[in-house]
Amino acid sequence: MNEAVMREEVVAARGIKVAFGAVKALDGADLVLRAGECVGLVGHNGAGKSTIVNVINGGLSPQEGTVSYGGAAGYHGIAAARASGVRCVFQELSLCPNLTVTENVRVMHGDLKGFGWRRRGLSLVSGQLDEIFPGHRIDCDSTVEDLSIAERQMVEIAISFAACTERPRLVILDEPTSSLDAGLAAQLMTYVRRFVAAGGSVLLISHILGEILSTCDRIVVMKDGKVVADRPATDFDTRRLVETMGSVVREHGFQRTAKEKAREPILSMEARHGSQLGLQAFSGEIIGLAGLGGHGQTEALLDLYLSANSNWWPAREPKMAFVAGDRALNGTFSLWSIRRNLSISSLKALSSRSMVDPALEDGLSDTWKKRIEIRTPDMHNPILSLSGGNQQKVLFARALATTARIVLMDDPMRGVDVGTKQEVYEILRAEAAAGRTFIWYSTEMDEIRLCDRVYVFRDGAIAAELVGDQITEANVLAASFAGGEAA
Amino acid sequence: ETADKKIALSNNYAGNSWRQAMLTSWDKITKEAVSNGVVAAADAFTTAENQATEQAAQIQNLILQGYDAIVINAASPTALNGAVKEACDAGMVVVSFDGIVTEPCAWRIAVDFKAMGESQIEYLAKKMPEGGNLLEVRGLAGVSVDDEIHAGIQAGVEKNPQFKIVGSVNGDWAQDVAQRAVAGILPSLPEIKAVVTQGGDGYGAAQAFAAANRPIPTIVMGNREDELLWWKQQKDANGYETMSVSIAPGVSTLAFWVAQQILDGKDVKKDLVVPFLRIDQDNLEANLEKTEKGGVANVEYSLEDAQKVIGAAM
Amino acid sequence: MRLSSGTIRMIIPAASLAVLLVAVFYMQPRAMSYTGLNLLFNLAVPIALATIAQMLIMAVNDLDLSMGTFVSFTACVTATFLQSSPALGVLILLGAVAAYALMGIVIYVRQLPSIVVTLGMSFVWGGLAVLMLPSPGGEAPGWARWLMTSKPPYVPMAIVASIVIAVLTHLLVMRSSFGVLIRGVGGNARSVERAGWSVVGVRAAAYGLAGFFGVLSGIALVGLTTAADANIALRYTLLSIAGVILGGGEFVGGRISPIGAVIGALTLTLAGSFLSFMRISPDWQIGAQGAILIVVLALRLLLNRLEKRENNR
Amino acid sequence: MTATRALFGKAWIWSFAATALVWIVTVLFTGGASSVGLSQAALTFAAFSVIVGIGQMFVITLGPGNIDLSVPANMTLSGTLALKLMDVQDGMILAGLLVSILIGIAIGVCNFALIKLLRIPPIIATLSMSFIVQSTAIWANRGLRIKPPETLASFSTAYTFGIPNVALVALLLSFVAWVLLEKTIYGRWIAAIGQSPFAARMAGIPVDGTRFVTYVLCAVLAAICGYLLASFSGGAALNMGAEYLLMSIAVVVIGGTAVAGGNSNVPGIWGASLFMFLVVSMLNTYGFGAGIRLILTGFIIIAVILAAGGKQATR
Ligand SMILES: Nc1ncnc2c1ncn2[C@@H]1O[C@H](COP(=O)(O)OP(=O)(O)OP(=O)(O)O)[C@@H](O)[C@H]1O
Ligand SMILES: Nc1ncnc2c1ncn2[C@@H]1O[C@H](COP(=O)(O)OP(=O)(O)OP(=O)(O)O)[C@@H](O)[C@H]1O
Ligand SMILES: [Mg+2]
Ligand SMILES: [Mg+2]
Repeated sequence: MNEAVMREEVVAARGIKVAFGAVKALDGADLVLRAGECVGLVGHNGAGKSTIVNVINGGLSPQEGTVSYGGAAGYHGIAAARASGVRCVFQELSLCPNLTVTENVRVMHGDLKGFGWRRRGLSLVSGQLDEIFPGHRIDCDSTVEDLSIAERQMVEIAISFAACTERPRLVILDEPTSSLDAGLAAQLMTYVRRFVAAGGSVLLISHILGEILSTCDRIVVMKDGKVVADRPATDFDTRRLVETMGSVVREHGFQRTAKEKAREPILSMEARHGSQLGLQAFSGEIIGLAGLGGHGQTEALLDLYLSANSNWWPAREPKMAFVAGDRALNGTFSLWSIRRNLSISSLKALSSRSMVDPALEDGLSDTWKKRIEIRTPDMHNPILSLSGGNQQKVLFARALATTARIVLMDDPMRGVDVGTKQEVYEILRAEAAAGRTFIWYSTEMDEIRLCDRVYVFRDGAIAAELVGDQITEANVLAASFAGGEAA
Repeated sequence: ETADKKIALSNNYAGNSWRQAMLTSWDKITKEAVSNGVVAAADAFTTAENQATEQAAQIQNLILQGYDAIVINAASPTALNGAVKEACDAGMVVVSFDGIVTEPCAWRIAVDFKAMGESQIEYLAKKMPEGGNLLEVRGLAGVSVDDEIHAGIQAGVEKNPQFKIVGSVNGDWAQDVAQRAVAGILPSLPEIKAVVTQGGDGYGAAQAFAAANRPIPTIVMGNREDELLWWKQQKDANGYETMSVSIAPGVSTLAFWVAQQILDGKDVKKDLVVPFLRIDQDNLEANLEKTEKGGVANVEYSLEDAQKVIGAAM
Repeated sequence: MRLSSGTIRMIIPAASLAVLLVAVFYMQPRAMSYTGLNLLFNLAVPIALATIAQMLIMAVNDLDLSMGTFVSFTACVTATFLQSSPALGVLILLGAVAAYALMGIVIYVRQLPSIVVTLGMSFVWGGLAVLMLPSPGGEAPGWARWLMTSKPPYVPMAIVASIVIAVLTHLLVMRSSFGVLIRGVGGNARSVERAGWSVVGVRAAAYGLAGFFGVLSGIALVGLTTAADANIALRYTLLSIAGVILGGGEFVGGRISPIGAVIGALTLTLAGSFLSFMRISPDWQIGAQGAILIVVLALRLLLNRLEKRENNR
Repeated sequence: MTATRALFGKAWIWSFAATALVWIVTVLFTGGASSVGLSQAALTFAAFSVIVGIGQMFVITLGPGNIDLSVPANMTLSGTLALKLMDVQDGMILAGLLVSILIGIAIGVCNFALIKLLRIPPIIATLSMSFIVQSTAIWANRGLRIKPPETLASFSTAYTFGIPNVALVALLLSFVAWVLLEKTIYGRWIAAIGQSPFAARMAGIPVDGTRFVTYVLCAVLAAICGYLLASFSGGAALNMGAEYLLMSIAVVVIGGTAVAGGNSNVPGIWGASLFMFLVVSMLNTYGFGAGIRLILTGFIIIAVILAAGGKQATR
């Protein structure tokens, strides 16, 4: 404690209040970050984490409270924050998709200019990528839109840590691992420790409590716009952390339902990309798609979905529903209210003679607002007023509200807090018991373990099928790497 | 001797009945000439959009194709000068008509649009010496024909101060645009004695007056069949009197013959003038009969007519 | 080898231009000469400049419906003031560029749809042009005429000018660190702002540059035509948009290609010429222009297929 | 209080406010004498802009890049062929309308075929299509002007309770369009596609089918407008749609439809259509020359959009 006080203050935000209309996003929150420490920031969805990041970053002016950089109060704003060495990796990816990786470095680093900037930018970012994610395979001359979501996240992280003329003093990581698989996440955490050891400071926001506990020196817990705990990481364990956040810890006392394979599968996909294994799904099953990120799981889900849904004729009964993981790209309709975002897939059921019945629509949206606790005072508010995790919940509700027998999920828990995850798991189990089938791509081992059956993907093809007790971290990892280019 | 010569028509616009009549006349006369072996070819080219730049490109292509003469109805009197100069430099004969070009190396078969405007006022002055309020329907802003006819009308009004132009709208030489514009200004206008027009817009103006339940003034027509027909109906019903004036679409055939004569080595003056085609109360029926249903009153020229025009200018 | 999306954006328009050019040469061998090429392409130069201007606006996710009237306006200024009193002419043109920059600022600050603002401005430019030249006329300044009709050795002016425009704008928009910002604003304005840039400044610069290229287009046009009128370039609005698209650009997302845009402008001009080399009945000549555009774009699809780009999407 | 706030939150209110202002200024010129005549003329001519504008709005709602430039040629062909078919016989009026609609459907299908099968961006696909359609119209009757059947002509120029019949037709079509957009599943679908076609597809919307229907709908409305306009102005002319290219887009965007797609409104089109007619009438009435008139029109449009402000709602 004593040591921490002595350390230089990088950013201090005190008594911050921010309200969006009736929503108090921040209600007198304090956050002080010092050099040479890694601070974890946790809290439920909509607790105000991203908002305080925006305040520190200078993008949002608080209605009350002060922000000071390096101890000097008085000036605030994006320019001031950047001048004091504050860098930020935002929750929603914020690269320019039309630019190459190198060009994005130029956008993020104002001092990269003049003759030969391209060469310098390239060596800067590729060097930094090598340092954080050794063994990565990103071509820094490729356009960002050609990269996978995980690669984009890696690039953004690398750009933020890169030192063009001077090293960043504080790097804020808002859910940096939400799209990374376990291996990449571990690499990042290792680098964060090194960065901190060298005197930098990091603010890490994550819903994966394990990495917070193992990486951070100090943990700040937020709840409803207030800081409810600010203590050294050693004072916490998972259970205490979850309880401080205001959720109840539930045990993984989870019984897999043994499904007899004799019945007709309700869905099957041919073996592809040179694999011997195809994909089959039976009614009432939860099927996991595992493997390293970006090895064809999303493509498989998209293929399944697109082949089952006509692009020309409206389906009488939707066969499948889809929960997007990349919500900005293929999830939300940004001009619309939460209600409309939620109901769009179920309009058939909500209408008579093709006319949408507003009463039924309101009923549906109210039901789901309660059922998975979408934090908003009014479902008529625009979807973008929701926190990231809450937007994700709306997408979940959209799919579950349909009558589709099969639900495809593309890493749907990105950015969903622990408490809600537990609730969603419950819902999934109940729905599966009622005969719904889920096909679930996840980058988190905890979630893979919840599945009845797991297909492990490697290089676009299915490398292994694991059933029941075979589903262990060791087996999944083995299948993700083993075998080389055999198939 | 022009049997092996090729002539091209460069036309900037085909989107109204006047231009269609012009193309039809061209087609009719030149086909005959080609089959009689007077010239080797006489092809018509039209651009998609009424734009000088596009027509300039078209002329440049015609140069590449090696025509001996180009007959032009120009989108702009000046904007084609660059392309016309290039054609002349390539040794081609360039004859412009209706929409003429100012480039000195080209021949011009011009209609005195200013006189055409002035003649409208003169007619009105004779018909109603007491004068009165006029509504002017103009063409497309920024185009020379519009400016010249307008100048003529203005000169006429200056000479006959008993007339006063109380309203002026742009009808773009199209019935529906004229109708829209006149309908918009009409409610605010005092009693109108006559409407002076530029052609292609008289019927629209008449429609607008009828829709507004206003007494129909003397509307100067522009030789379109529907205008003449309406005039005839009014004339039969209540003795309506007016005049109709426009340039005859068949002037394209005159230009063709002039080009042929120049290629033949005849000495032709650079500036020729053709009279405009005027229809009056007494020859209305005769002209109406000659005019194709839905078309424009027309005069086509033969070689002899052309030689007469050339001779007159000498 | 995997081609980057940027390379493909350039290869496909270039290939369709080449195919069209071969077809023209086949139909009219005379075009395959110094003068022939000049005649085929010299009117593409002002279009290319207007297309670049439009491209800069589209780079920041806007659309300029006033491009045609703006070029007409600058052409009128060139043929009148710039010719008779150059100082005043330059001042007016500078004012026009400033008006463009201002337009960029107003659109951003007030969050207005660019389409409506430029639609309004198209009336304004058109009105100013009509006031300046109520009937066609004016005269090209001698230097503009000289520039556009000069005959450099070996390669005709039209080709030289197109290449110079393509290379310069490529360096400016695709290679310079400033061009990255313009495209970045189109790609993700929010992140550019978060990185500490003034988005409004970048947009003002993009609009100002567009105005500058619009001015160049007007000057080049008058240099070719020797005189101006108020309606001289109305068609450039659609042509410039079509040129950008044909060149592989997109309406949103800052995906543009200056070389592609110049090629697009050349292709559009050539498509028109191709038509006059085919003897079609006047009734169908207009329709044939449409058909040619369709064929050229269908060619694009074919080449796209060949590149197997379809699979990536 | 909240009611007025909600009202001013609507983008279309500004086009109506501007319309009212321009109307008053114009009527003041004659001390009020012209009010009825001007209103009737405005309603009549706004009606045509409204009909094509609605179709264009549906297409624009589909998202960036979606636009139909074949509207003018479509109007010309539909008017030309329908009048030719009817050949001044009253008995053929319905047949003529049917032909118009069929032409609209055909053009819409061709437009979408170019867009979908050949992957041509809509702006160029519909432009190319318009050239072909225009040629067809020229070929069909070489620009000759055929009169409409007497009954049809008098219907389209007559008034019911002082309101022009064409305006009533436009009102009816607007109402149908409003219901389609605001109340039906189809309306939701096009708005969703306009915001993100990919997200729409992943939400189970038949994206191509919806876009197809929308392009056909736009073409059919343009064709009906061509039919009405030809009947109203006493015959089809080859250039009769020319004005409606810019107009159809202008009334949509001035009316407050987000050009980025995904958001649209029908009342705004009425406001904008009346406004576009009245502005020209006002400037004509006050006797401005063409140059000044154009400049003022431009500034007034910009002033309206400045007053309406941006879409603050979508932060
Ligand atoms: N632009 C906005 N308009 C209205 N409300 C907003 C806006 N941005 C955030 N909010 C609200 O502020 C609250 C805090 O949001 P914030 O994004 O900070 O949550 P978070 O802690 O980051 O949650 P998550 O873990 O889901 O990312 C939420 O209730 C959210 O709905
Ligand atoms: N129950 C409600 N509580 C609060 N505001 C409401 C409620 N119902 C409607 N409103 C508000 O009234 C206005 C019009 O309501 P309407 O039901 O037409 O919504 P809308 O415009 O269709 O949009 P959305 O359904 O996306 O909110 C909207 O601004 C909406 O936010
Ligand atoms: Mg957040
Ligand atoms: Mg989150």
